[in-house]
Amino acid sequence: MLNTVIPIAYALVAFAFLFSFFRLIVGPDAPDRILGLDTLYVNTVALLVLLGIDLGNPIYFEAALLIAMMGFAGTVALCKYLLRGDIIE
Amino acid sequence: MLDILLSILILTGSIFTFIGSLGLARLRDFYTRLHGPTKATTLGVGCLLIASAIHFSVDGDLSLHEVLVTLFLFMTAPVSAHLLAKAALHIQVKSLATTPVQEADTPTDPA
Amino acid sequence: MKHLLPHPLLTLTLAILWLLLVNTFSAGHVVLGLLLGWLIPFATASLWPQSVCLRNVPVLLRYLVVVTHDIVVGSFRVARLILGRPSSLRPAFITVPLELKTDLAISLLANTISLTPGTVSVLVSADHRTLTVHSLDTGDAAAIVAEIKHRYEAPLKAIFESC
Amino acid sequence: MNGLAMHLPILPVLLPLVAGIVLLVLRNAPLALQRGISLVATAALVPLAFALLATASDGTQLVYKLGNWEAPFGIVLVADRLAAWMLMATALVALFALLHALRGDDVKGRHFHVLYQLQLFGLNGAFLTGDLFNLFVFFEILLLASYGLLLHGGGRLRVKAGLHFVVINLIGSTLFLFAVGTLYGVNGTLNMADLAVRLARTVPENLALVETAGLLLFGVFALKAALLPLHLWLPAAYAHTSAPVAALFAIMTKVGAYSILRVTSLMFGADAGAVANLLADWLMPLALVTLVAGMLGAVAATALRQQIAYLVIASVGTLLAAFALDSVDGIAAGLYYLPHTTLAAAAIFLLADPIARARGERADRFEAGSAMPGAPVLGGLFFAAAIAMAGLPPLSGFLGKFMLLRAALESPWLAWLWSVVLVTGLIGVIALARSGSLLFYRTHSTSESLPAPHAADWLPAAGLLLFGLGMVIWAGPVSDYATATAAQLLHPQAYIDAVLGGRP
Amino acid sequence: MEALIALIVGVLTACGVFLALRGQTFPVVLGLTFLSYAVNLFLFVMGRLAIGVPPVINAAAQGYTDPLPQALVLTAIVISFGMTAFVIVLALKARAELGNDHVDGLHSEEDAAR
Amino acid sequence: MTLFFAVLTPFAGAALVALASRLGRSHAARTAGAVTLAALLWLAPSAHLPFNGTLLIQQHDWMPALGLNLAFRLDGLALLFAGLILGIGLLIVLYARYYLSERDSMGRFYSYLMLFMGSMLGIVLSENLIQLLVFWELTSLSSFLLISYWQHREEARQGARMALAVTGLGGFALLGGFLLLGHIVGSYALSDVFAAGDLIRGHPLYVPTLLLILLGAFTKSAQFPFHFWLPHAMAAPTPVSAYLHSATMVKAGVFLLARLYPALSGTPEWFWLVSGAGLATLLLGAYAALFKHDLKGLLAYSTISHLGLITLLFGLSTPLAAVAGVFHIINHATFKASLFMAAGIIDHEAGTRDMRRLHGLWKFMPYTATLAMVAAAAMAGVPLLNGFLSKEMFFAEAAQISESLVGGWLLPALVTLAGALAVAYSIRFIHDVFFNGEPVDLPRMPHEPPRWMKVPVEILVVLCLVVGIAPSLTVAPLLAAAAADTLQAPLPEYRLALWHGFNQALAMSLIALTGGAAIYALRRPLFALHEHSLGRLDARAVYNALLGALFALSGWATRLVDTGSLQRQVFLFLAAALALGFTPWLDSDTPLAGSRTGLPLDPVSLLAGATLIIASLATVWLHRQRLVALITIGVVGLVVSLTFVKFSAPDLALTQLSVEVVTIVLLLLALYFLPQHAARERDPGRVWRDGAIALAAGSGTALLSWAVLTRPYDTIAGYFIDNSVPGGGGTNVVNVILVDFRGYDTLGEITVLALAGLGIYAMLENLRLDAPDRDAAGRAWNRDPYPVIMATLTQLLLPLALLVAVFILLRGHNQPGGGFIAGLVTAVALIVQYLAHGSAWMHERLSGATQPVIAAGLALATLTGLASWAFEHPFLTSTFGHLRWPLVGEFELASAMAFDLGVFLVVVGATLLILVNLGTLHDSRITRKAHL
Ligand code: NA
Ligand code: NA
Repeated sequence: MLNTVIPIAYALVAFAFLFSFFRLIVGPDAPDRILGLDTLYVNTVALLVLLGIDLGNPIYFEAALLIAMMGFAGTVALCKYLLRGDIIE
Repeated sequence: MLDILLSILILTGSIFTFIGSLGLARLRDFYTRLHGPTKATTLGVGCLLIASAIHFSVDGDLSLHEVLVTLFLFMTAPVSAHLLAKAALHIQVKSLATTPVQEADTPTDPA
Repeated sequence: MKHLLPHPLLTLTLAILWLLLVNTFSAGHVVLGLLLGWLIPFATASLWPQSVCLRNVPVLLRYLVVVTHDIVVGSFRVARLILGRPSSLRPAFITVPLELKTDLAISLLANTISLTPGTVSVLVSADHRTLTVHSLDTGDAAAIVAEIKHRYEAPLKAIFESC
Repeated sequence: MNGLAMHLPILPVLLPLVAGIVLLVLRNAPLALQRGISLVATAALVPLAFALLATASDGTQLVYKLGNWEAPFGIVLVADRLAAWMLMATALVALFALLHALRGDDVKGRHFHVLYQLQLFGLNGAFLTGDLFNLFVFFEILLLASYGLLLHGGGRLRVKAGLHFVVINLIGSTLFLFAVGTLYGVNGTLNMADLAVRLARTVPENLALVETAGLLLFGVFALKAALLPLHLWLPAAYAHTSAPVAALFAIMTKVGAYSILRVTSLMFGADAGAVANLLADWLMPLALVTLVAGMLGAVAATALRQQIAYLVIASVGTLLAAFALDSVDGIAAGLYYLPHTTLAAAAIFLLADPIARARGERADRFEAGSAMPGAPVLGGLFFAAAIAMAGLPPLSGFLGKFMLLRAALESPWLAWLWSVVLVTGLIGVIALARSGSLLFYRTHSTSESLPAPHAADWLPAAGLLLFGLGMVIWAGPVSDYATATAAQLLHPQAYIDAVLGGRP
Repeated sequence: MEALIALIVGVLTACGVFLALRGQTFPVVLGLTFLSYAVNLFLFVMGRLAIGVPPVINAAAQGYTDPLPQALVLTAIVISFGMTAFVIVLALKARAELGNDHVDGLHSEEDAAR
Repeated sequence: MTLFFAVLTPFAGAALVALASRLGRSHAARTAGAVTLAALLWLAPSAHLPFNGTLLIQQHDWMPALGLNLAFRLDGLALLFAGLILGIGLLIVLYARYYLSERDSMGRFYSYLMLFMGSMLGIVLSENLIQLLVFWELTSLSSFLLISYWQHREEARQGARMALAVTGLGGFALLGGFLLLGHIVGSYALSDVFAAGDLIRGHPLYVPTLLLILLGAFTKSAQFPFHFWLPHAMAAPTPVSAYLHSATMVKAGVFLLARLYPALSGTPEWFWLVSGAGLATLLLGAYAALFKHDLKGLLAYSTISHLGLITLLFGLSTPLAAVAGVFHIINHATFKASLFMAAGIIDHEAGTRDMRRLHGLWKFMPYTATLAMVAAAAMAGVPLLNGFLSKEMFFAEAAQISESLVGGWLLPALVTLAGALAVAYSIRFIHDVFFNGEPVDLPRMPHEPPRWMKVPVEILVVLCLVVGIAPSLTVAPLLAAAAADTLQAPLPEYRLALWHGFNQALAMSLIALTGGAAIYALRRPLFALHEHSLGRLDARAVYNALLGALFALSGWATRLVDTGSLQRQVFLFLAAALALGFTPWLDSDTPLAGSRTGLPLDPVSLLAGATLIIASLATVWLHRQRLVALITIGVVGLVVSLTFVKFSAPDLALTQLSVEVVTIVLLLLALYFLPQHAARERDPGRVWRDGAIALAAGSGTALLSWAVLTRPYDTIAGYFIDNSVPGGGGTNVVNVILVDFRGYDTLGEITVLALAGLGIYAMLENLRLDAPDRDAAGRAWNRDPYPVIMATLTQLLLPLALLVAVFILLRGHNQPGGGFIAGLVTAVALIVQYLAHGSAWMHERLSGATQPVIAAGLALATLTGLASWAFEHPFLTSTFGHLRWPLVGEFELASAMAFDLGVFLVVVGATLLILVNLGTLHDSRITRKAHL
């Protein structure tokens, strides 16, 4: 069962990845692109979790954790830039 | 049995992930697009993480550290969304709804 | 005691999180978790505004259940909206007057709103009196405001602003 | 061996590192203390280098296994004749440049002494390492330290030169990694001795691949050595930085030259089977063109430091022409010439500083001016330094040139090398005579009154020149050492055996 | 898969090279970043491609990929991070000292128009 | 050692003189005299040896392996020259004491003079050719100083540089020549060279050797066409001219001809080259001398002419001619030195050297006039004076040789013409200056010079007379010894006497004397003719044109290459790299692809790859919209991290992810101060060119990757996997490599990071940039710097992030993670706090002292490495063990963990140092010192 579900899941997450990337490239405004990047990060977390289950190796967990953290930091910095220019003031 | 539970979780998770991003691609203004990733995607990844936790817990040792990522995502996704919306309001991106008065341009934190 | 253990709740939380992280519940890690749970707040104490006032743990637990439920339901609803005709959406900005006073409570409310059905917190007014929310599909704005106030703001006020 | 003696090969690396750390800790300590520590640490490199020279002089190749891991698995330091030689040149230049810096250049920006010590850490580490990737790491250390030192004090031209220097070197580092990566991808090892063994056994299916890697590596080293057409970073960088830094930088191009020599002799030398003599077609023409371009630049220069910078390029050409001869005599000539040109360039950079100050607003530009205070001493030292740079007798440059020309007698490049070296030698004399007379000969009466230079302003330069003189007086033993070093390099089997302990 | 990776390395290099050849500091910095991606990836795959065999010793492991390039790339990433940081700040310094963001301190049309 | 000390004495004397000059003006002169005498004294004990035909060679090892030893030789020729150098040198020392004025620095003059004297002495006493060359070049250098002694005069500076350039040319040629000679002979020792004459002359390299050596000799001796420097060297003070251009500098060239005569002469090449140059110089010099109005100019061209004469004699290659050559060297030295000194006296007393103004000085300085007239007569070759004797020998040899040549009458005719010209300019010197009416407009009223200024002239003039009258009683033994050692063969039959009977030579002399008188009588029409013809030719103009061309070419070539453009540099480097990288494949049998089977391509990887490629291209395409470019490059970094994950490198993925975000933050910080959008390319052609380079480079690395990836390889990696646990105590092999197997790399790597931080810190000092108050679209910034939701919730995240950092740090040895990643996580966690609260808020709460953290990290890593010394293990040797603690249980401790903690600290410190300082760049409210 898992063997059929996982490829489907991969495909769904891959499409999610694609959509986010589409928004990132197309924009039109900077917030759209940042949102695209942020979602791309979250999609990546999903991808990594799937990979972990697929390969039966828990070693990808830290990467997922870090992507979640770093994605957030990046989004905060980008938004702050749009709002204030000077991100650390 | 466990296989079925896992499969459901994985499928649900990936479908929500998919839908969240689909909204991002499909909806027509920034503010509506913001909703998909904030909710659906977050939940989707949450489901996948729970699936992972179950998957690795049955192999032997209890594996609950995925909870942490879930927690983290649930704490940060709204903040990201808030900041994005604030930025969008600031640079006045196109909106389907009437945007509120720019009262935020007065500092909220006098410090 | 206050100086030696500035945030006992945080200490406990961190210890538990540590155990989650290491995926091991051995005695060694319990000790290490508690140690870190004590050390980290100690080291970052200055970055904390004031000790968090936390009452009404049952309310808190119930609140968590409600929110979790709403997240799941909300996600389904948003999914349906996304899969539906985009042009049929009725997006709107809604202003929610706030009774909450503390930053923490306001922030948690904003977070909750963003995670739950069809709404995203957009702005907190300069005086912290109102919260602007973007709603994806707005039927009755007043109903949404009422639900927010009743379902989330009230418990948060009970939990964080009753001491 | 026990005690510190056992750790001799790593002491020249660790000493500046520890000194750098201590200086960082004491960054707010009294200036005198910081200077004292920096000076003691730098001065101590001289006896350390001497100890290594003494040890290596009988042909011993000390191998220091870091972390006690056997080569090729761990990183090893190899202190052979060549490494000791480079360490000595570095130590001397560093000591005198630092003495000059203590006159005030060190307080014009932050962290001068920390950067200086870490620069030495990088240099010494690069000369000692026996591992190709580790060489990359130490290249980066010495580069980053040099970026800091180059920019020390700031200023428009300095910043522009620094930006160019940094960017081009970053691209160079990228190329380095491509080359190292390819070598690893084909040979599965990083230790240079092990690479030598494996490269010699290269099968035809892999030949062009490892040759590409070798040549890319050469490209990187050529950039560091400022070989034409990769020399453009040097004139601005050297001309616009502070005097002690420019003096210390005199050794920086030699890192590139050293690496070319080390890598080609060890990994792509005559014994390297299918990849033997990889650079045979490249090095000599490039070296000669570099020599010509450097000399023409020296003629075209409009200010002293710019001129010296171009002379440094010319000296790189001379040096690599010697190495390109690929014979014991040729490499020996290069190895004799190397410390000479380093010391001489450093001396004249140090000298340019008090000269520029004594000339007031004309600074070091080639414009005739009024009489300068301290002209006899500064002029005399400049004359000596110019003689050294031009390769005229009686200073060491002449002997280096003599050895080079002599070594070329048996080479097919004889006619080219002789023509270029002799003609550029003359051009150099003409250029330096012009600059000397423009700088020192008063043409109008004094208008601005400037303070006479303090003895400490020119003593470090004089000290460097004295070492150049020493290289003449003791030319016999010095050139014998250079010859023995060259012989050691051309027979890398001993190096390989020492590193790999006879392992196949 | 190998061809895809080779293609990626090539594209990253090409983008890096093109940007590094631009006249303003910012694209040059981007170009250097691209080049470091390219070379890090290159160095990494020199240990060949292998899926699901991370070099973490484990009784259940089916094998291990070559760990050495990974260690090298880690070092290279850190170094290029330091270098990138340095060059970014240097670009700012140049902006302050030279008055514009051209790598040679030349005034671009935009600066001239200001 | 005596010869060595004789040479060394003047060098040491130069320093001594400089010191003595501080005591007073005459002290310098006295010291210089004493030094000269001392040098003579060193030679005195051996001076008798050459007369016995004994050769003295003294040798000391210098660079024996290269055949370069300190070797000195005293034979007849050397003794003759040493005598001239020191003897005339002594007279010059005396003369200069009175010649130099109060404004001239005595110390400097005598110092230079001593340097020059020592160099000359070195040349003539050298046994080793290379050593000879060393002194040869030293004469060029010291003469540069002497000629430019009056440095405030433009012509002095120019003259000195010209002399240096021309003699420098010769010096380099000579170096080549000597090297070839040494190569042919197998030794640089003169004795060996003499013994190998036939070998040399028969060697295929003979002609290049000869050409190079002659170039050296001719430039030094001012032979045509290198003669032009000499008249310009007259800008030197007259004592210098008297010394350099009579007995020493210019004589070095003819000395060399004499010295190498046994080795090189006797071939047609030698004959034609040497005598041809000599003859041309002889005639040209004599002709030009006649038309010079400057007294010293006349003497300068006369010197050129006489040097031509000597050269011609050596070129004739007969033993007698060589004897005559040696003899004329002596004679010319004496009369020319005295003439220069006389000219100097005239200049000194009358204030000018222009013969159009100097007339009738006999009335004012009859004594000096007498001396000058005798010397000039010697120069003209008047009987009873030394010049006559050698000139007679010269004429005789010229006549003799002509018998064996086709068109042989030409040589005697030409040398007679030269003799006549010499007579004419000598008459001019005497008649114009001392007679010929009244002086014209002299700056000073001339009178006799001080007593001691005349003494050197008197001595030399007496010598001219004595030698001229009684040669066999005076000069004969010395000439014999010198000539014999020149020839390195038995002397030919010759007789030094005033009267050889009425022969062809005497006839030529008579013709020359009368012809010379006639030419002088016809001088006015000749001068006019000269002005309109040859007078316009100027070798110096050619020299200047050549030099101008050199400077123009240099400037052009240098500016052509070095435009100061970074883009140019980068382009060249990439082009070079491409050339280097592609060359091995041009004619190679190496196949591009190897035999290894690869992995199958899966759709997700393809999608990720496509994403990466599109994002990369988008970054390039949109790089002028800088924020967008940042976002797209973020995607690139993300996919690169994913690649690491996919191919089993979790550590790399973690590192790449963290670095990525920090880099983006860094770029955002920078972007604030940089223009938001950039102008379009000015040159669209450049885009195509760069595109082509980019495509080539991309293809190159792609093909390289493909080539390696499709090949099998044999790696040392197995060792790390096998030894990671037993040897390094960790299961994460990558981490064990980093902190143990290759911990030294990591130590270097964190040093780089520390250096980056410190360098940036140093750079930022005093850096102030204007903070833009609007964004690219012209909107004012949002007025809410710290949105409350962000501020509050990130506070909650900090402990969690730190916990994760500790987790990653502690497990790094066994699971993916480690100090570096943990450091970045910590830094990012703190940076988010900075983003949320601002630096002022943070600095109120956190000490923010990052430099001590960096120092502590570096120190910890280094000390961990050093700890192994205590156990007599090399630096960085690690250890690990298992500890049991009650309650906690067993856990592992490895020294590598301390090392990793050091890494952690450096990363945290450096990253924060960079980001925080950059963040507060324009903020003057915060005193920066407080948080560093
Ligand atoms: Na170790
Ligand atoms: Na590392």
